[in-house]
Amino acid sequence: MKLKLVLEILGFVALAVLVAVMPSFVSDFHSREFAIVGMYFIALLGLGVLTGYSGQISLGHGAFMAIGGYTTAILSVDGISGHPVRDIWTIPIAGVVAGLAGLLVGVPALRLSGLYLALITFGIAVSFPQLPKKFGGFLGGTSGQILNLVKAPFGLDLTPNDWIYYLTWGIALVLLAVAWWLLRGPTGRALQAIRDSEVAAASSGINLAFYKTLAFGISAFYAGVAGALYAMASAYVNPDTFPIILSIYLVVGLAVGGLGSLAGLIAGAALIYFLQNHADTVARWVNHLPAVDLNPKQPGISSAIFGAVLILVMLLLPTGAGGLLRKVFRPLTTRLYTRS
Amino acid sequence: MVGVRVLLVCLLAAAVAAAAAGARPNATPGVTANEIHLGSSVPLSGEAAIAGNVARGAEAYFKYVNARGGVNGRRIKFTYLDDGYDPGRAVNNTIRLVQQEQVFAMFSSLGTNNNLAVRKLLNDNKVPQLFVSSGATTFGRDYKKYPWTIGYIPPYSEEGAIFGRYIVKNIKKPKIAILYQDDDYGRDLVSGLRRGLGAKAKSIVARVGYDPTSSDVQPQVTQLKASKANVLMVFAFGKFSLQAFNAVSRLNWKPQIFVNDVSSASALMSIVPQKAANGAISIVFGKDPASSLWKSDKGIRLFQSILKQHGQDITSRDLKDGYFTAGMATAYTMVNTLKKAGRNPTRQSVMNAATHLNEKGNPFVLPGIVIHTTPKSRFPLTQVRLQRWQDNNWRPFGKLISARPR
Amino acid sequence: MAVAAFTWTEFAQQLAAGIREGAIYAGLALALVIIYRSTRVINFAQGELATFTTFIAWSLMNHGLSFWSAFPIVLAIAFTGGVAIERILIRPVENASVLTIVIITLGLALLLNGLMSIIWGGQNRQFHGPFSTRTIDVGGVPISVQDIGIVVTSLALVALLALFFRYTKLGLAMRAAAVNPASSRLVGVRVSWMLALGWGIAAVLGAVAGMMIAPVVFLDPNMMQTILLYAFAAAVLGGLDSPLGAVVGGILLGVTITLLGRYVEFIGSTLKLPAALLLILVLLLVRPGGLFGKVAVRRV
Amino acid sequence: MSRSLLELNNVEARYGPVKALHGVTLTVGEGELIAVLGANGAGKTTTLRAVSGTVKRDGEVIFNGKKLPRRPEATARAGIAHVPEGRGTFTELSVWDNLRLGAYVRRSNVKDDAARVFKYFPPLEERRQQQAGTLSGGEQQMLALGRAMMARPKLLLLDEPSLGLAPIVVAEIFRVLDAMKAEEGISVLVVEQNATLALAHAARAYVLEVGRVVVKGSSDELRANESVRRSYLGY
Repeated sequence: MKLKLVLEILGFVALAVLVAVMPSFVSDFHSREFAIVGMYFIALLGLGVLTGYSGQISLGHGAFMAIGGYTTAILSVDGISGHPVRDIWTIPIAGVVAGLAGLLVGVPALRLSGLYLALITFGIAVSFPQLPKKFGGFLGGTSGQILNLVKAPFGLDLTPNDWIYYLTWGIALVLLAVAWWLLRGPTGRALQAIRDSEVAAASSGINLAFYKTLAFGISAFYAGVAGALYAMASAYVNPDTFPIILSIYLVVGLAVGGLGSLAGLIAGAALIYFLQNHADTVARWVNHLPAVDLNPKQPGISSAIFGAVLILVMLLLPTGAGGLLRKVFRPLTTRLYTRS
Repeated sequence: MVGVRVLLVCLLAAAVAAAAAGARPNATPGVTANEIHLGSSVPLSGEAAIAGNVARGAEAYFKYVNARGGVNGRRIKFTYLDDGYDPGRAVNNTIRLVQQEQVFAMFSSLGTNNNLAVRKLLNDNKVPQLFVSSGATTFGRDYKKYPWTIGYIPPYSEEGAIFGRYIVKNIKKPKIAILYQDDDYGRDLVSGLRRGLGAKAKSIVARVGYDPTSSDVQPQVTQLKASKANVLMVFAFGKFSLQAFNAVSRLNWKPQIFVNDVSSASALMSIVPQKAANGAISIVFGKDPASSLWKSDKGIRLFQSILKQHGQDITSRDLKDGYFTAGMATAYTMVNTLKKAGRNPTRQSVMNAATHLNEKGNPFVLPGIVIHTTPKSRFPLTQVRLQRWQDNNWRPFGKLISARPR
Repeated sequence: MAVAAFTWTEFAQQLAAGIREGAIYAGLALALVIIYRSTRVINFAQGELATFTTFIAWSLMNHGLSFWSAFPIVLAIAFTGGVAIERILIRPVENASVLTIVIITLGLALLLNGLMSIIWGGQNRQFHGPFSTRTIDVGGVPISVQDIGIVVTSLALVALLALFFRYTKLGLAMRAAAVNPASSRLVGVRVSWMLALGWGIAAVLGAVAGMMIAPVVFLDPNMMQTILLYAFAAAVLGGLDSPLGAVVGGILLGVTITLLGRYVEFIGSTLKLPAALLLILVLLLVRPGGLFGKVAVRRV
Repeated sequence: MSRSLLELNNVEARYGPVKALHGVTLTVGEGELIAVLGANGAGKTTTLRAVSGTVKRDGEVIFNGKKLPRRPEATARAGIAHVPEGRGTFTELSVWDNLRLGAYVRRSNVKDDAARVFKYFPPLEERRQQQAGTLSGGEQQMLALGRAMMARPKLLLLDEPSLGLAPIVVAEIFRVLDAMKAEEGISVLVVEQNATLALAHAARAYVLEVGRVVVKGSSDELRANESVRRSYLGY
C-alpha cells in the first residue's frame, strides 16, 4: 500500500503544478472557464464523499450551492449589520452555512433509503428556488442580488479572471487533499462500510447516524463553497442562477467522473461546464461526420446534443471516467504490488 | 499541512508571473476595417428557447444588410450564444463575448434578469448594452448609474397604465380581477395598472399571482371568478395566458379581458376558446406576421423574404413567428444607430447615437411609430395602439398612444 | 388586498380542478411506478416521452385524422417506442449502478426535448382532445366535461391495468419478474422482455396522460416538466412500488396542493412545491415506504 | 436402467473466476429418482444449476436426446422444473399466483392441473389466496413442489427439500415424491444432505467431492460402500 500512497501524492503534486502553470498557456477568458470547472469540481468532491463513499444519492446539491451563493451575496452586499464582508471571507462562512443545512437534511435522510432519499433531495432542489421569491425582502426576489465584481485583493497584480482561477483551484486542491485524507482514514472506512452494508457496519460498532449525517454535512459544505465562488464569478444571484437542472448536472458529473474516484471528478466537472456552455462547439465537431449538418443556433439542437452525449458516455463508460482510469491502471498497479 | 502552505505560495508566485505577461490593446474592440462585431446572449434551449428566435431574426436582418454593402462599408458580424435563460450562463456568455470574442457591443440580450446580471459588468468595462429585450423600466430609467445601457420595448409598467386609463374612460363600474405572474414582470404591470386607474384603483376586487412553476392556472382563475369581477386582466406569459383563456371558457365566465402584449400574439390568441377570447383588448406596437391584417403589408413581406433568403434553417412556422419580427425590428434600429455613430464608430459614439435616435419608418413596427431617444429619455419604442380581438384577428383601434414614462 | 371570500361553489370548483390535476399526476406517476417496480429505476424521461407521443398524435390529427383514429396508432407507437428504448438504451447497462441508468434516462429526456423543439418548434399548440369543452351543471356548480373525462379516463386506466396484472398470464409474469427475477426465469418467464414490456406499458400510460392534459395546458415541448415533478411526488407519496398508491397519491396531492394554494394565503402559488415536499417528507418519516409501499425491513 | 432422459458429459461450471465443477458426468433415466450426495461446497447445488442454466457452464448437457440451451427460460420450456435452494417461491404473490406461474410455459387449463396439485397437497387448497410468504416452511416446500408439478415437467430438479423442516414433514414430502414418480412418470434429480433418507428413495446416487463425482452406483451399492458409510451415513 505504500506504493499506492506515493503514486497518489505524485498525482496530486502533478495536478498542483499543472494548475499553477495553466494560466500562462491559455487566454485570460479560458482561465475563467477553468475556474468554473474548478467550482463544479469542488461541488462534485462533496457529492463524491456522499454518494461515492456513503452511498446516499443526492439530487439536491444545487440547493446547497444556492445556499452558499446566497450567503456570499447577502454578506458581501448587505453585510452584517450594514458592514459588507469582503468577498473571500464569505467563502468559509458560506460553506459552514451550507454545511449546517446539510446536517439538517442529513437527519431525516437517516430514515430514507435509496431512491426515496434521491427524490426527496430532488424535491429540495425544486423547492429551494421558490424561497427567494417568497422572502424577497431578504433574499432579493426574482430580480436577485447584484454582487461587486471580483478583484484581486492585497494589491496582487492579477486580472479578475486569473484571480478567481487561482482562488478556486487553490481552494479546490486544499479541499481535494482534505477529502482524500478524510477518506483514507477511519471516517472513510466507516463510510465505505456503511455503503457496502449498513447492517454489517452497524454490527461492527459504527455509529450509522453519526457518519451518515456527517457525510451530508461535509458534502453540503463543499457545495456551499462552490456556490459561493460561483456567485462571486457571476457577480449575481437569483433563483435561476442555481436552477433545478444544476442538481441534476452535478449527479451527471459524478456519474461521468466515476463513483468513488476523486480524480475522475475533474473530467465530470469539465463535461458539465463544456456541455452547458459549448454545445455549439460539439455541434461543429459532429458536423464533420458525413451527412450531418446541425445548426447549433436552432433551438433544441444544444439540448439534443447534451442528451445524446450523456447517453453515449454512459453506454460506453458505465462506470465513468474513474472506472476507466482504474481499468487502465489496475494491471499496472497490480503488477507493481505483486512485485514489491 | 506544511505542504499545502508551500503549495499556495507556489501558486501565488506562478500567478503573479502569469499576470505580468498580458497587456490589453487600445483600439476599439470589435471594429476592424471591414467588420463590426456584435454579441448577444439568448435562450436557445430550455423553457424559453422559443424566445431565442429574436436573435435569429436579427441575424437574418444583419445578413441582409451585409449583402447590401453593410454599414459604412463594414459588415456586421453577430455572435449570439445560448444561455438557457439561466443568468449564470448569461454572465459566462457575456464575458466570453466581451473578452474572448472581443465584441464591439452587446445587442438585444433577452430577459430582465439576464440583463440585470451583466449590467454592472458591462458598464464598469464601458461596453454598450444596447436595446435589451426586456420591458423592465430600470433599463431606460437608471441611466445615471448605468450610462452604457439602453432598453427598447415599451416598459411593462406603462402598458399597465395604458390599460388603467382605458378602463377609467370606457368601462362603467369596473370590478377588476387580476391574474399576474408573481415576479417583477407581473408586478410591474400591476403597479402600472394601479397608477393608470388612479382614484379608481379601488375597483380592483381580486388579484392572484401564479408562480411560473405552476402547471395550470385554472385554480387562480376559479378564485378570480368567485370575486364576481367583470374585468379580467391577464398579465401572464406564454402558455399561462392560454390556460387563463381556457379556464375562463371552462368556467363559463364572461368578463372583459385585457391581455398584455407579451402574451397576445395572434398565433396564441387563435388557439384559445374564442368565446373567451372575443372582445379581448391588448396593446400593439410590432407587426404580427401571423395576423391576416398584415398579409400584404410591405414590411411583413420584406420580413418574410429576408428570413427566407438570409435565415438559417427557417421553417414555414418561423415565417409567422412574432419573435423573428421583433428581432428584425430591433436589428433595423441597431443598423440605423451604427450608421449614425460615424465612419469610425467607437463605443462612446455608438452610445451617443443610441441616445439621439429619431427613426421613422421602421418597417417592422406599426406605421407612424417614431423610435425616439434623448440622453435623458432612453425608451426607444414608446408608441402603441390599443387593439381588440374579433373574428380571429386583432383590430387596432384609436390613435397611437404614448407609453413614455413621465 | 381583498381576496374573494369563501364560497361553496368556488370550493367545489377548486376541488374539481384539484382532482383533475391529481388524475394527471396519477397517470404519469403510474407510469413511473410500473418502471420502478420492474427495474428499480426512476425514469426521468417519462414526461418528455409523454409529450413526444402527444406531439405525434398532434401531427396525425394535423394530417386529417380524428382523435379516435389517431389514438390507437399513437398508443401502438408509444408502446413500440417504450420497448425499443428499453432494449436499446437500458438493456446494455442492466447490471450497472442505478445512477448510470438514471443518467441515461436524463440524457433521453434532454434528447427528446431537443428533438421536439427541432421537429415541432417551441410554439404552443392547440390540441383537440376527445372531450367536449362545454361545462355542465353539477348541483349548481359549473364543471367542465373535459375535467370529468380526464378523471374518468385515469380511473378506467388504473382499473384496466389492475385487471391486466391480476388476471392475465402476462400480467402475472410481469409481477413475478419484478419481485423475483431468478425464480421467474426458472418457471420459464423471459424476464428481460418483461422489463421491456413494462417500459412499453409505461410509455402508453404516459401517452394517454399527455393526450388528456394537452387540451387543457396546451402542447409544447416542455408541457410535462412541471407535471413530472408532481408525478414524482405522487409516486413517492403513494409508495414507489404500488400502482394503487400512485393513483391515490396523485389525486391526494392534486387536491391538497390546489386547496392549500387557494386557501392558505402564505403558501399561495409560490410555495406549492415546497409545501408538497414538506408534506411528503413528514409522511415518509412516519411511513418510510409511502402510503401503500412495502417497507424493506431493516434492523440496524 | 431405462432410457436416459438427462445426460451430463464432463460438465464444468464456474462462478466468476472460481471453478465449482471439474467435469461432472451423470445420467438420469426416465422415471428414475436419482440422488446427488456430498458435503457442503462439493458442488451439488451447482450441478443442478448447471442443468437449468443458472450458472455459467461448459461441457454437454443432453436432455431428451437434444442439446439443452444454457438459458433458464429455455430449460423450463423443454420440460425441466427446478426447485432451487431456498425453494424459490414468490413470497409476495398469493399461493394461487405461484401455481399459475408454475404453469407459465404450458397452454393448459390451470384449474385441472391445480386440482391435481391440491390432491397431493391438501393444505395448499385452503390457503389459495394467502400470500406465499406467510406459509409455514413445510407448506412453502409443498408449494414449491406443487408449482413445479404445474408445469408437468419430465424432470424435476430438487435442491435440499429437507432443509429446515421437521422430520415428519420431510417424510411426507418424500412420500409425495414417490407417488408422483409412480403416477406421473416424472424423473427426479434430488440433492440431499440427508443421505440415509435420499438413498431410501433413490434408485441410484452420485457422491460429489470438490466438484468431481467420486462414487456412483445403485443405492444398495452405496450403502455398502465403506467410505460413503463413514462420511455420509454416519455409521
